[in-house]
Amino acid sequence: MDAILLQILNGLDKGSAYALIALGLTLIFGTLGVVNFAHGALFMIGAFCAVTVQRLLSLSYEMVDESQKDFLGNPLKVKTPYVESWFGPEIGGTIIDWAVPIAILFAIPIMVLIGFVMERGLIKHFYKREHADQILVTFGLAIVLQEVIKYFYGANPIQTPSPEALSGVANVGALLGMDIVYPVWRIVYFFFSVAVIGAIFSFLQFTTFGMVVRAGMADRETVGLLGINIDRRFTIMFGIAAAVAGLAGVMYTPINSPNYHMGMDFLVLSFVVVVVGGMGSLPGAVLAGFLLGILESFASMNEIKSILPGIDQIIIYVVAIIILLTRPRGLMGRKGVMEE
Amino acid sequence: MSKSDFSRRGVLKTGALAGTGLALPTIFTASSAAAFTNDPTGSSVTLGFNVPQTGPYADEGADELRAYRLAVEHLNGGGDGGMMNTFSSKELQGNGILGKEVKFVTGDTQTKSDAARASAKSMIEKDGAVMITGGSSSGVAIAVQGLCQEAGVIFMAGLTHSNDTTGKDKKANGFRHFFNGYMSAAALAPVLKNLYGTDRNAYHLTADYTWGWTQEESIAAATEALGWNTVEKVRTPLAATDFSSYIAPVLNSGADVLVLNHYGGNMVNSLTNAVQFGLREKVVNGKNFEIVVPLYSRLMAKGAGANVKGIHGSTNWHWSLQDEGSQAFVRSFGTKYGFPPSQAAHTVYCQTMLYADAVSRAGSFNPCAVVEALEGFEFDGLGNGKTLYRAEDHQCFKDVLVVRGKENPTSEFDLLEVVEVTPAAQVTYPADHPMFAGGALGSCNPGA
Amino acid sequence: MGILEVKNVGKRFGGLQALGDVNLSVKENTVHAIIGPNGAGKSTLLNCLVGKLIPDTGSVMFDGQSVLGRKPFEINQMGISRVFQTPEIFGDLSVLENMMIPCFAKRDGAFSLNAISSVPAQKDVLEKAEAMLEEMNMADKRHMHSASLSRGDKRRLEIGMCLSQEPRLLLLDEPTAGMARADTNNTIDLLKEIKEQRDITIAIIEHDMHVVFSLADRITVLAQGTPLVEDDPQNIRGNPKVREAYLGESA
Amino acid sequence: MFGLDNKDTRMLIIVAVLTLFAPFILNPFPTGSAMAQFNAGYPDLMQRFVIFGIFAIGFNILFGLTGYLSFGHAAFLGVGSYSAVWMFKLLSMNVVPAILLSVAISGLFALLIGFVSLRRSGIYFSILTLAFAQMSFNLAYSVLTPITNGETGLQLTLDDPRILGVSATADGSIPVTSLFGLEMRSTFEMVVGPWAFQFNVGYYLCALVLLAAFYLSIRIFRSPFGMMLRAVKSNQQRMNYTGLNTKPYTLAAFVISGMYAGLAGGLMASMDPLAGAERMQWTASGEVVLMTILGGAGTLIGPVLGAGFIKYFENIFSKINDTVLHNWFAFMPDGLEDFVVFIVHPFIGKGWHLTLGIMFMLVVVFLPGGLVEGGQRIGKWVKGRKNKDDSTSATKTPAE
Repeated sequence: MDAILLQILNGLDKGSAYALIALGLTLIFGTLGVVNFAHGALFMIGAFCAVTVQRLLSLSYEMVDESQKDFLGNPLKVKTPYVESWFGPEIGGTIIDWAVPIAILFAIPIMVLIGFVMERGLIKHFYKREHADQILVTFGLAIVLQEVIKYFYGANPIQTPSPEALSGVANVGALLGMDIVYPVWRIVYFFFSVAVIGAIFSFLQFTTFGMVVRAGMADRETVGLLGINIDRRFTIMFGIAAAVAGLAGVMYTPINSPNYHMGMDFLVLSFVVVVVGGMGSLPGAVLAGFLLGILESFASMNEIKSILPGIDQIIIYVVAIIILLTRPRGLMGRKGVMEE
Repeated sequence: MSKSDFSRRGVLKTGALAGTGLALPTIFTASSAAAFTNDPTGSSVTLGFNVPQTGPYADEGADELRAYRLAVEHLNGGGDGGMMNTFSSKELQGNGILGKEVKFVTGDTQTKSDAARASAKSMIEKDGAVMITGGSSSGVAIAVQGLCQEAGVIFMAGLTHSNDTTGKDKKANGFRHFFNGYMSAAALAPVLKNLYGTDRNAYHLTADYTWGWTQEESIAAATEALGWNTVEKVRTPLAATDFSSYIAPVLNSGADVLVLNHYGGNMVNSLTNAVQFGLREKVVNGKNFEIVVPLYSRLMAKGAGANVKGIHGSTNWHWSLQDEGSQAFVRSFGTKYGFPPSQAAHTVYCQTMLYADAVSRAGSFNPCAVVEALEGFEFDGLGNGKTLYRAEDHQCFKDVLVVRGKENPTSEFDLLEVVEVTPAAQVTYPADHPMFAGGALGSCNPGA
Repeated sequence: MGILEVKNVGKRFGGLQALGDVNLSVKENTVHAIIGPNGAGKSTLLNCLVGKLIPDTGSVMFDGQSVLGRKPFEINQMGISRVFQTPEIFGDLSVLENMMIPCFAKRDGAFSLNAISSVPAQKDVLEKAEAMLEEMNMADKRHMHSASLSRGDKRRLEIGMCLSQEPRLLLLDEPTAGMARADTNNTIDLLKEIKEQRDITIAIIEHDMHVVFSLADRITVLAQGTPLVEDDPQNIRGNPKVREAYLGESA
Repeated sequence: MFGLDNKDTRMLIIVAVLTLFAPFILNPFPTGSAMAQFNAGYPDLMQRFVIFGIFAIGFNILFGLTGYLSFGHAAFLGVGSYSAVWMFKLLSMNVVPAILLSVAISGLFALLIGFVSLRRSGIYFSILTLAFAQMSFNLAYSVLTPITNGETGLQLTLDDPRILGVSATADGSIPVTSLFGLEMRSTFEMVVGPWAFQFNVGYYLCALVLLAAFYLSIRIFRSPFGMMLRAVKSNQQRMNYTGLNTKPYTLAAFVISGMYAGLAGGLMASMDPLAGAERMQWTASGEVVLMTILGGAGTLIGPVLGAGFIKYFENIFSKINDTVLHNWFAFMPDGLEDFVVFIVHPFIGKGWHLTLGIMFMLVVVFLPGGLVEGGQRIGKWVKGRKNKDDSTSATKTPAE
């Protein structure tokens, strides 16, 4: 029982990352009708925003310490971060420790800007082109982005830990009288995702801007005929989608050390999530994200693997195939979206 | 009709004889000119450095390339000579190999067996490489080793840890300096026994491909021999990035040791996840929960950051070793590049030196002569103590390091500390050990 | 007994009864028009005839055989060709190629793995397609990219494509919708010509009364999913029920 | 000639000349010269050019004609390779049965996957094929290791049965692949002055197969069947209402292109008897998409050009390292040399992916018709200039 609850919890936690990425992907597809293969790269860039902030905060000056030796036997150059010398080791240390949450503030403007540039500079020329062309050009962009990151940050994963206060585990089962421990940061991630998803939905639901965008998603031409400049709003939506992907990436860094190809690792998966949820359906993307997270968690249990060897390798694809064959519009998609 | 399989260098000579201008097509007979593939007839010899330059192991590949450049520099008489000065064999004079200047070509394996073979083939067919070396994964090493056997050139494996490289997939033309899964297990077992006792329950998470399996098999066998119980062996997909769903069941499994048979990005993520789940603070059956990473790599450990602290594993070599050879190598590498070399860099440097030395001792680049010179070769001074290149399987037998993640690192390179140097005798196994059974070396192939 | 017999056909979409209880009989070699206000169920009925929709109740017989449950291509092979509201042609292909495809469909059936012989070697198909282009007065445009044709020409091409299959029943779905007056008149002339020169039955769904009364031999008026009345054009013109339900609002 | 019109015959002859004289064409620089780095005329790469050319030609029959974008075609190539290697292991080292089997098995595999995937179109079809291919790859890498030898790739060993051949040669080696005794790896060398040209048996086998495959693809493009496939791409609705069943057309195209992929896989294994699972990964499928688009989807020769282009990049560009760069720019003053190397450095050697990504984006953005369109534009431009100078100049149809 504990094991099952733990896997459900784990599934929700995994699913929250999938849901966030798929949400951004769906926003772009739903509003702009563009299949964005570079979305995983945006997630990756978000993660590297966190790495960059961590590096910036740990910028150090060097002092030669004669008492210690480095690996060549020369006097050791001791590095002290500037923030520590400015604010004292304690506060400075705390600031560095909180690099990842601080990176959120940094990532939002950066990601929105990247989104704008991407949309205005590239994507907008592809609205009228075939989906295949969109896939290809964004795929090319994804390669370029990840190679650029690799050039500056190398290929190995870079550790970006969570703040000391938010690492460790919490006993989430205590309320139920059970012993279920779970990492604090993962719980934070889950609630963070829920908050971001909630924010996006309320934004679309309760603001005029959101209403226009939703109307545009439903029928772009009509909204255009009403004299509303839908394009500009869509550009902003692209920026928001990029920011959502970026935030998902920033917060993900303590869970897994980021590397340059993490975007590609998530790319196929996020498309499967979107398709399972239904192309263009925001609630579908969220639902499918959580659902696939939970299914993946269960598939990796040894009890299940002993019955179906290798099921954890293919579960995502099996689900995608079953959904596409039995219900091509996905769990919550509108009928007719891209069915022809 | 005559044929020559892979010979270009030899052709050059004939080409020169035929003279410039419109020469008659020279169809070349193997017997008349080249006794073996890519016989270097000019004033230089070309070596092929085939390492991952793209993909997840690109950083290790880059470090290997640095070591190769350094080795070439030393062989050609540049730099401070590095481990050439401490090497027990004194054949190498710093005048290239057999007086020929050493040149090299590089290629990208992409950590894919196909791409690695394509790259190696181009080195052999186009650039006239007489020896191929490199690689940062076992699949690639085995694939390229097979190719070199067919082509008739020597393969000096880089970082490859699978038992199969010198086990069921061993080849006469291939040599491995790096240690393997069995040796990791043999070196770790006594240390684990001292540290954690004989009454332990181990839970294995294993990367679901050949290398993972052989390591899991080796470690499980060694720890079970100590009296440990293996609770569960779980295979994880290579493509997995988040291991939480594999780690979560460990919590309530009753296991008190987690063995992570992962490497590279898998290792970084699974270890990070395991620490996140509080496994290191956990107490099971009245004992502290422990995590073991049998194959450690400093470059990778960096990605896991503070999570490696206090976690044990094994490694082929570490820059903090105090023997003469290691110090010489660290000095020349560190001076040139500004940071200490990785174990991958060390093993490929040694391989290059060993090859050059074998050619010098044999007096020929002929692969069969090189094989003969390397087989059963005993040497010292390359950082691992007294070492034997065993004739039966072309595996080096040397001391293995058991290391631990350092609690208080003084620099970004100072992540691991050596806990124990397990002597070679303790990790040596008979050539017909069942874990290495099933293949044959075959006979050396000089090509041509 | 007509060539097309629709009996008691009903179709429901969720809460909406799109077709109530439709009975329709189209006599061979006549032009039968189906008219009705928006939402009367004309398109639903048409889709039931060509296999795009399957009615919930009733039967559709073509030349004594049921079409229900057959796929559109099978129904087409039985001898029913359809012209769409917006011309559906192969925009990426040349005009001549467009015309050849139905000729191949007629000759080789629904599928033929004719992958080795070259297109120009298919003399019979080529001749037939050329002849049909001639008949449609489009021979001079044969090498044009069909997407660049004018709307009227696209319509001619589509009708020509349907005719080249020698169908026994031609279904036209508002063939003049959105057309300029001149194009509409051309289309009417073309259809009249077809009616006179060929052994063909035509069923036409139309909004434009001018078109209907110029062509139809028989008219069925559909309202709210059921046939209101079926009669000759002159009687329909004078029928007060029809005026009230339909003509009144469009007049 | 051969039942083709003049234009197609000319194109076939051009391709034939290019492939048959490739050892000369690809080795324009004297061996040992600084530019020899750019020579591509060695057997392995030449084989890859034509093998991936075959793969891309096949892919183009599906994508170029019907517009169905498969993201899983590498799976068929992989299956073809595995079949061929198994044939070498079990039957004999003759390449003919191996290639035949690989074509047949991948055809069957394509029939199965196509039958299911073609129930959907557009991006759903792409995702379905992607899902199938990724499943194949994941399973081949792990649980199917007994059949595929997983990570290492399936390779020959000394104890394979090879019932119609020998397990090991007299000198204890694994026998090599051959065509009725003619060894695939045999290379004839021709030395003309400072140039060395290599004529490899395996390459010429591949080249002949490529010509046959190319010829067949021309026939398919020009056949009624090919016209139907283009009609499928253009308007499926009209197809259905013209009495044509689109399913078997698309399925036939899918199976044919799957068999082309299997043929390529079989040839690859015949040239180098190893089949790695990475051949089936989705990025490998992406690669053939890139080749086809880069060259020009829907054109006859485009995919071959694209394949050559990408393989050239992968094999030649990736080998240019800093040492080589410094050699090239050694004539410059030191500071400038370092600067130039610094600028070029990110794009060559290990940066070849970056260059490829940039080129690819440029092509998709500016040349939707791929390199062929680029060629046509240049052709038109040249023609335009020529016409200005000389109004009687002969019109030359740009190669499609």
